[in-house]
Amino acid sequence: TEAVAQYALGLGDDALILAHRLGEWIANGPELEEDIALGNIGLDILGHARSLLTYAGSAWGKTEDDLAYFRSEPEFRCRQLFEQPIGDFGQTIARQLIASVYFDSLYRALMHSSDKTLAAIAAKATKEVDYHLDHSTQWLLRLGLGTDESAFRMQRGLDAMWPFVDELYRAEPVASGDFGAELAEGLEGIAVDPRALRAEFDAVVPQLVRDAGLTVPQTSAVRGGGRQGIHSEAFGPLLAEMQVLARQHPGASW
Amino acid sequence: TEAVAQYALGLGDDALILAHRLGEWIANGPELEEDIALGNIGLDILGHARSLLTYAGSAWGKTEDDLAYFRSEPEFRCRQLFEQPIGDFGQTIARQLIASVYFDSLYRALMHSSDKTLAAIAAKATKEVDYHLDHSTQWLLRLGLGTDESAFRMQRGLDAMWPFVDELYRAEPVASGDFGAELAEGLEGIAVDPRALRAEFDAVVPQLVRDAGLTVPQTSAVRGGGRQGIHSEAFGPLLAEMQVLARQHPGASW
Amino acid sequence: EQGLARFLELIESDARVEPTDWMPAAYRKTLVRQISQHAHSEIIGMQPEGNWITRAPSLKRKAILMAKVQDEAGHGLYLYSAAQTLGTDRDTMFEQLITGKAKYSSIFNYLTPTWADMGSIGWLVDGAAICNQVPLCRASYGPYGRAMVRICKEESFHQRQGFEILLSLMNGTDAQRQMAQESVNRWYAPALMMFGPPDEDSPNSQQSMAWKIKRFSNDDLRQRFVDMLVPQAEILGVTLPDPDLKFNEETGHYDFGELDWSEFYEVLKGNGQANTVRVAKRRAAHENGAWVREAARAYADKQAAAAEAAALAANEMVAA
Amino acid sequence: EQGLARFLELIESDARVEPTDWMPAAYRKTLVRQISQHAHSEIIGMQPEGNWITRAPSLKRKAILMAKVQDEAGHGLYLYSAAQTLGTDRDTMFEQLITGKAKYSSIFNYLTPTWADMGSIGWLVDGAAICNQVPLCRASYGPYGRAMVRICKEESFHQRQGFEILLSLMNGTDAQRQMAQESVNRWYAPALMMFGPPDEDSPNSQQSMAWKIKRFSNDDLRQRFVDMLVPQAEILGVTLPDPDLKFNEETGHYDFGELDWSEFYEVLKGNGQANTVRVAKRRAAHENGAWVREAARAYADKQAAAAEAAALAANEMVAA
Repeated sequence: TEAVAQYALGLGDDALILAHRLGEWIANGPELEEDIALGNIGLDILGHARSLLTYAGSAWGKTEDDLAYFRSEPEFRCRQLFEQPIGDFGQTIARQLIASVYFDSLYRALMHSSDKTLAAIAAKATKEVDYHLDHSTQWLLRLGLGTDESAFRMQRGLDAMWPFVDELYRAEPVASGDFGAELAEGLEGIAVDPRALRAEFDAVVPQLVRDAGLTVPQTSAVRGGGRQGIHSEAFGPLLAEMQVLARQHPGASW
Repeated sequence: TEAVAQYALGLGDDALILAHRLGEWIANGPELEEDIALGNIGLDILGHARSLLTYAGSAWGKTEDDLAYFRSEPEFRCRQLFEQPIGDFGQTIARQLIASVYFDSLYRALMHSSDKTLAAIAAKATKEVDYHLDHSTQWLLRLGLGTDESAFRMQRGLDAMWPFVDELYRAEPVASGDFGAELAEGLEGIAVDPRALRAEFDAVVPQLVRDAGLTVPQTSAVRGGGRQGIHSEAFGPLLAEMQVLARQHPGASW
Repeated sequence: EQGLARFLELIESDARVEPTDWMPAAYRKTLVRQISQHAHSEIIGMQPEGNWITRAPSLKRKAILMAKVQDEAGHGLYLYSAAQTLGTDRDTMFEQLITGKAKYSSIFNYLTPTWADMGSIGWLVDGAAICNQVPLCRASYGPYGRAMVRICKEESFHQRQGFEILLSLMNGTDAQRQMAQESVNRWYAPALMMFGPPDEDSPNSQQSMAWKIKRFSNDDLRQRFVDMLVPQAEILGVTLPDPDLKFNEETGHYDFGELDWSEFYEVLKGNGQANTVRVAKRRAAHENGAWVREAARAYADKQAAAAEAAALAANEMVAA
Repeated sequence: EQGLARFLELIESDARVEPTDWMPAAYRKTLVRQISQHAHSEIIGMQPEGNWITRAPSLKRKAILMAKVQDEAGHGLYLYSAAQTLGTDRDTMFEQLITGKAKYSSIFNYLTPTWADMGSIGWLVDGAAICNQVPLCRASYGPYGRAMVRICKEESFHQRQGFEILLSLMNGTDAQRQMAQESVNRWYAPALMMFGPPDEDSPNSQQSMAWKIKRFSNDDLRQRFVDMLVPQAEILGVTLPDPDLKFNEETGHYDFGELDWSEFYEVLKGNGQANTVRVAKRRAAHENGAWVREAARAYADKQAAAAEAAALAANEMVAA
């Protein structure tokens, strides 16, 4: 149905854009092991994106590539956390930590979706996200408890990403585009209401941050609106680069 | 003539791409005064680009915007120095120093071109480049003689940009696309042979670098080939971003 | 007491208060707050437009946009200078900005997702700024009034450029017209809110008006702005997104609908589209540039020390 | 002397030399040089392909490309491990790479201006690498040979992917076909030069062959590669840019034209398209990541100290 497709599109865009950002680390990592680790995480998440976009597109007769390469900025549905620049390694780890906690609870809940396809995608993703969460937790501790500089940078990374947390846990404005609405009709039992996942974030992440000797940021949240097509300023240039070749050759196969 | 237009196109592309890079500093400078200074330098150089591209385009019935926004990567003629990422402030100053010395001698010579338009563009540019050269020289000294960190970064900037110096002073492969060829027929008395300007660079820059307490880099030169449409890896993404909006609206006026 | 009498006399006679004149502490404090907020707004205001410099769709527009953002940095500098004459130094004010302690105009906490926003910012935001600022050219504090004269000249230039951007779009393709209208829809109400809350909710305004820092009330300025806007919108061919907007024959002004002040206060509280991001970006630029400023200071110190040593040596030679 | 006899016997009998075996200093040195150069090539080789990850034109291709570049980092790690068994540690080798002291394959000093280069690198560069590397799976030094087995398996996968990229382009639009042909034109000769200079100009090869590190001569491998390439080019429909290329009925091999070795030596000397840039980029990544590595070390030290303290405390409790 349209509502399911819209729901899958939003989740797919989140994964697509995060995977793109992780791809920017390749050949730039602080050590070879991290080139590999960040690449692997990016690949996993790109895999989630492809499954979700393929599923969303099936409702409209569109391929994953139609959706990834031939939509314009306001047609994208990713939440703004995923669009933020990679920054330094501390900033990347901060985002990855937030994202992994979110994906972890999301996919674990979505495994029980009455939609078989979504449940299967989530079941596969869950196992991978487990490793991602472990990776960013380890680095949070290493950086937070490592040196003065690393603690400073890890804190700065958290401060930069924290304002985007709230948006992750707002209601999905499915199809209707209605911000903060209840889960749209037709999605009961299918979609996960992100609001129900917030408690887990609050139970886990602030404690982790304190364990790493850091401070839970007190900054206010950005308004967000990624699911309505409202994107942050880093997104336009990202899209220009991501789509440039595909758009130079409309209709081509690769 | 075609040869003059090709010559102007090459010079115009150099200026266009450098101005674009300088534009990336806006709202990112180390202090407000530098936001203003780098912006002013960028604006001057964008002005040179516009004059040169407009002149080049007049031979082909094209506007400056046709040339800036609707050519593909191999059709651009900029030398690779100008494409390099802005890096940190040290890297930007290193490029700006090299570029200003080059532009300074180029435009002073081009003032005597028998082509009235080129001579007029050069005469105006010369005065502006004077200030640019002063700006980067001052910063070279400040950074080279300032702190250990600034000397390290300034040296790293010079090391990063030095491999691109050689290409600036190679013969202009006008029209024929012949690399290292003599000035093409029809350009005697019109164009400046960059090879004749190299001695000035060698007389000025290494001494400045030593005065700043730094080491003249010994790295080998990149092969270059910007004038033949061979560009470095940073150029593709730059172009994607620069052209994205214009290409989404072909034929539109702004 | 002599100082106060002299101060009141200056205010009374519409003369300028100068840095060396005595002034009430509250007057000084109000001015520092207002001028530094204005300076911060110029600095933060560079970002929403800076966002489009690398993607400007024509070289002419790119040059104009770069020049405009430059101008804003320049305005920031004049205003910091004006504030410094009141005894608060620039580093202190800048520190307040990048630590999120100081306010700046909420309008810059909106995002600029489309090129048309470069037009709307010029036409609506700079337009509102001018309505606000023209009276400030006569502000009772001399350095502030004089800075505003220079700034207003450039702002009106910027407003015209913004108008031109929208005009080109409205004369362009369907997609361009849509882009322009959609952008005006987003910026219209926030621009009207730039004049601040309705007069009855703006307690500080009275005192500022008495001191002749402020010359007109928020609602008066807002009305003036709307009256200016409507005929310009007609020329552009854009619709202003307010169904209640209509000419009132009796008052000779345009009536307009209620604004959503809860939105205004949300953004003010920090919950706008970009509040945290704007400050973080300027802070990052400042932090990343720390080594450059340190180098400049170290170099200047070394130069001064060398000059002193040379002077000493010269003296000794004379003495010898 | 006993060691030498045993070493020669191992070589003679096509058995593996293992890290604990005695080996001649020159054998060790040759191996360290060759293995570390190979490792460096994998690391630097990530860049020309990494250049297209953010612009890959389909999600499938993007995933494949990311995975491939990952594999290269992995190969670098195995190879550094193999070299470490010879007593040279990874930090030393990496330091040689980022200071420009160590060599890596010159092929990675060419630029990748078009997407088709992702195809050419896979088909031609990885193809040549496989021809070079398959015999190395039988290299006399055990850890090297075993690393190569794993690497070759992945490389042949990469070659097939490169072939597929070119095939899609050649089956595509005119613009895509042109892109593919132009790219093959650029990469063909450099790929042939990957086997090193002609045998008569390659004095070190003899010793390496005697030690069974190398198994075939440069020219033999190059011939084998060309023979493999021609039928694949026919399937693709691309023209190999060599007018002298033709089948020789007598030898059963393809004859091919003289290569421009002055080009090879220019790139080797450092004057290629990207020599300085490749090294600088890796160095920058390493320098920018220094704080991360330091943090990881500091954290590990603290953890170890804490564990030790806990163990001590436990002992004391037992003792008490």
